[in-house]
Amino acid sequence: MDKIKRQLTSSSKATRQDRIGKLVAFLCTFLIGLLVVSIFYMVASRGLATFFKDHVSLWDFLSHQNWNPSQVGKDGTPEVGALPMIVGSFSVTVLSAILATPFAVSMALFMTEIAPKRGQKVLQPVIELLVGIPSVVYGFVGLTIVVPVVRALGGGTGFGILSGTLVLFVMVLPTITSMYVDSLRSVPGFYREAALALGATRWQSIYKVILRASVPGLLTAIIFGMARAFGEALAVQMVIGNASLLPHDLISPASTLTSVLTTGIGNTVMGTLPNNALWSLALILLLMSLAFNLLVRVIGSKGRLTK
Amino acid sequence: MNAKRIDKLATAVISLLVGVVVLILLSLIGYILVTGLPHISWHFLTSPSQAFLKGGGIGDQLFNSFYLLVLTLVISFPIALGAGIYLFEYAPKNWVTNTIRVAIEVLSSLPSVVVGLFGFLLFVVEFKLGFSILSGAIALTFFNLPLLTRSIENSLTAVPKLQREAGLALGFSRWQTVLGVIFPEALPGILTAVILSAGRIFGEAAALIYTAGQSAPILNFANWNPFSPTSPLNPMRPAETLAVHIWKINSEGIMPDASAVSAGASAVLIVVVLLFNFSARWLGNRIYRKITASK
Amino acid sequence: MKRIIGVILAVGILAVGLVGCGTKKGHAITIVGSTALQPLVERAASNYQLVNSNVAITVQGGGSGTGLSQVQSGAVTIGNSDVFAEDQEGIKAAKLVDHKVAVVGITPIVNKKVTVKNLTAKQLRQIFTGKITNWQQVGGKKQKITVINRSQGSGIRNTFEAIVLAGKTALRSQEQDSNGTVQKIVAATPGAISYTSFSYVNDQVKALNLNGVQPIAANVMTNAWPIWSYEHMYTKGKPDVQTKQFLNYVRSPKNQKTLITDLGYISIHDMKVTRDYHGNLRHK
Amino acid sequence: MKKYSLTENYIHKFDPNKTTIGLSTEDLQVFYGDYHAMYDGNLQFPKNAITAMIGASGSGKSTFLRCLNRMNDDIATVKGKIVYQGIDINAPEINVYEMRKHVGMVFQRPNPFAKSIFKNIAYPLQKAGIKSKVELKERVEKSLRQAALWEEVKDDLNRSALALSGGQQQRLCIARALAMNPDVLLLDEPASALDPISTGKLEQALFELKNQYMIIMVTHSMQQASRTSDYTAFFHMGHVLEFDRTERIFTKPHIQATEDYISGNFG
Repeated sequence: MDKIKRQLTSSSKATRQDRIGKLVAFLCTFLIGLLVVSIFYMVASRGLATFFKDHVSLWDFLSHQNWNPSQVGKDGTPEVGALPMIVGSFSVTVLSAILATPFAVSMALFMTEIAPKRGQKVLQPVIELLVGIPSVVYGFVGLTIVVPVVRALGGGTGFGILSGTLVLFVMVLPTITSMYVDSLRSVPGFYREAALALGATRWQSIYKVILRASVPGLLTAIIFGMARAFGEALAVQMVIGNASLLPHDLISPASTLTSVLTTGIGNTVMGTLPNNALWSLALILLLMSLAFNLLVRVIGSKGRLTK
Repeated sequence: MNAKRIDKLATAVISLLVGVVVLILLSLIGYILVTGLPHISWHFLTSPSQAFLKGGGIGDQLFNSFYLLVLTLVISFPIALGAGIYLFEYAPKNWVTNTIRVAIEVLSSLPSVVVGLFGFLLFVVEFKLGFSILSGAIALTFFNLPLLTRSIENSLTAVPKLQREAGLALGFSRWQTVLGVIFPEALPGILTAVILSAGRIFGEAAALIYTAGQSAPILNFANWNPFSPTSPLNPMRPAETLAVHIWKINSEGIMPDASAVSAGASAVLIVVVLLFNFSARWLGNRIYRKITASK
Repeated sequence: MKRIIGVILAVGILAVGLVGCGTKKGHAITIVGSTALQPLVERAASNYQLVNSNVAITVQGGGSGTGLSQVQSGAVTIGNSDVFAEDQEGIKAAKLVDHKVAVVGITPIVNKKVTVKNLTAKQLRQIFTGKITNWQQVGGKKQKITVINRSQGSGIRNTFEAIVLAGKTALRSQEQDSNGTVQKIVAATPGAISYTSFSYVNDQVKALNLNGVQPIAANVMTNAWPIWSYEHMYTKGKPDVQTKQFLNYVRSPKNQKTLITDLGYISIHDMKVTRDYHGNLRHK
Repeated sequence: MKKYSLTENYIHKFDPNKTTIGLSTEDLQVFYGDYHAMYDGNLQFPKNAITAMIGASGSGKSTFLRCLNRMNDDIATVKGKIVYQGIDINAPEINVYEMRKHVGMVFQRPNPFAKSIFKNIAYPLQKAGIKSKVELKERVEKSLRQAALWEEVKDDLNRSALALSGGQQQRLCIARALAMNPDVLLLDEPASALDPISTGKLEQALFELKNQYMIIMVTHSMQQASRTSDYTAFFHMGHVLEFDRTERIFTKPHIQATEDYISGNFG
């Protein structure tokens, strides 16, 4: 009796192991958290210096169109108007997501509804390969194929938002597709069976039942795709033209936050205004990435409520 | 139009769009291979690169890429596994856990150039690791951790809950259950995730430019003492990887055959990524079959 | 299973151990900065190490700004730069010692289909400030001019603007940050004009004469071709013995004659003029 | 649905001098967040007997069962006492991992590990500290015999357990639980996923086990309860309405709700 009591109330090898395991696992997670916090701190401390140390007004930064941080503009403040980059980044991001969505939806439907076995076998590697192709190679192909084609069709130099969009389209496609496939798979099978049993055609069951049930999943997938597009640097930089001009059409050179950041960072000196201004761009990138993720969470929780 | 015809039409449209995507991929890969494969030879794969002469190879860069990959996985896999297990098994459902999840997602969508600069400031400059494979591996770890953690957690979650209960009901601790019961069953998924992430690491350039550096000092492949500066194994030496090399010759290359080297190197990169993908699939299936013993 | 985890852990610990012991023996020189100068210094370093095996030299790019700020902060031994430290905002030039190691000539390049062969300095300025927008205005075919500038803050752009634009602001246009990319884009874009260092001129693009002067090394030496700049290697204060020896090696007549010219730079010993950071010329 | 009084109940009390009680609960209450899923469970389970727990879906019988070896800890708040060998095993200081070695459990759906048949049983034993190969072999064989599976699998113990049929898998799970030498065996609808023949074999196995183990079983099948069990508890809306000898419950229940449920006039 007492032996059992002792056995049941004292810790054993298993509990000790569990405690250590939990601690180690927690430390790993904590490390990742710490990493994010320190990246945030570094980017924010430098990015905010533009406003607090160099006294650039936030509004000017977001709304002015002249980007030339090493020079002082007519009004006596440094020319750090990030509007062209912000517009450029948003344009390529939104356009590539819009372009990619029908393709991604088709791919996902093909893999889950139309030809689950064959589609899965063929398209899964397709998606993974598209993810696996390095962005340097995308940029290289963009420069040698996409830009000349755009130039031939649309005129201009071929560099610009359209080229950027086309390259990003291929890059975000796998992200959107694979995430949407996951959410289609989570639509319970009886939805389909119920619709088909009522005499609906496959398309009717897809359109009226499955697509509707998976709208939150699709939105989430698109936003993750946009997050990827927003942060992409090398490939876009090679095809967008890097002109800090407010884009007025799709085929004239424009720039994105990442492209200005990557090209400029090596030419500036730490702690100076031109360098801080670039970090401010990085801060925008970081905040946008945060915003995208929070948006996904909001959609996710809304989606659960309506289910 | 009746429902049946709409159904046919919709199927046709979907198939068409799918066909377009497959075509894009095939022509992408085809283009890269067709322009690149003719330049690939044994000499190209094994000899060091040339800065301004014809006939340079990519031997050192190829080795660097693999070495960096191995180091990165050695550092990032245990951490990602730990974090994945924590999030799967131990994390309480509260705002702290939610914040950590958001943080991981944010880290995964961070532009790699920002990660690279962070690695540069912290490890290259602050911790005085210099431009080195180790700095590069740490930077790539940052870049790799969120994705790997998420896929490990997903693979663990994909194992039926019943298995977890089976373990617990037999008096296993949670740790034993995760490691002894769930992890082996999630292994195919985890392996696939690791290999796919390996493909991404292999192709990453932006995060490495400021950490592992963009020069490849001449290596002496007869010297395997990891402390010697010319040894391939020395983790403290700077190392230009294949992807960085492609980026560099496209931007500043002055060798007369720069475009050929670039095309050849791109083709090699793609072939390696292809190999990773197929081996991931093959290995995953094999292990799955082995543990389920299905034919 | 346990064994696998054990192996992974062991390798991890080994890797960490290597960090501890990996600190270099012998004398280490770290050089960071200008990507344009990188191939030259890299090659010089590996030649130098063949004879002086006790010195370990690491050469990296990262850009002139990075080079100057890192050498200023003491994180690296030498900062490579395309620009005078005096011209770089945030750098206290007085603390740095300049070692000029080469001269690089810069030339306007155009797409091969552009028929124009020569531009006056004024025309070139007007093209880059956006006053002239069609090749017809400078005697060519009727075709729009596509200006491709270089990245803001880059050494080559600073030099070009200081010499060609004479204080005027360039028009806002496409920008590229590297010689190689610019060369490719100009080769592929009809009516395009940009500028690169001499060594990036190949059969894909056409270099223009300026005021009838050809962009060749001989003309740079006499300043007949005015668009050129120094390549600098900066040290913080006076260099130590080992670093000084390496710098001397880079500047030695033998090295200057072979390596520097092989890579398309111009030897400092061949220059008949010197220029300071204000742009004042002095004949030797 | 008919309304039944939730306060009117009949719980048989054992005479402690005649019957040994293996496990008992005192005021067991379960909450899922704010939802009160189980009220005042007060039951005594005699040793060497099979107790069946019946009731409609959502009546709380599975919840109750899972509390008995603390499988609900992660998802619910469990209040009250569970007394085993004079110890409250619902107390926070209890080492649940050790406790579960005394109170084993088999689930509704078979859940063998993705390992060989032999390993399925040997692996938990190894984890529990048994190293000798000989002993492992003996224990595997013994438990497989107890679960009436030995004859079917003795020739290919190295085959993957996932290749077995559903009924075999479930018996393997029982064998796996038995190998740990528990006192109490909890079965959560063990036959619900099985065909009649497998169910028959399973019930046969259970019948032979009750001499050594105390078995508590949730079941949806009235026949199964009446065929195999010695005692039956009837659950309704989170309350235990009736608990008595199985013959009594199935012939002359004390409560109207029980009678309706058994005769199929329920709801």
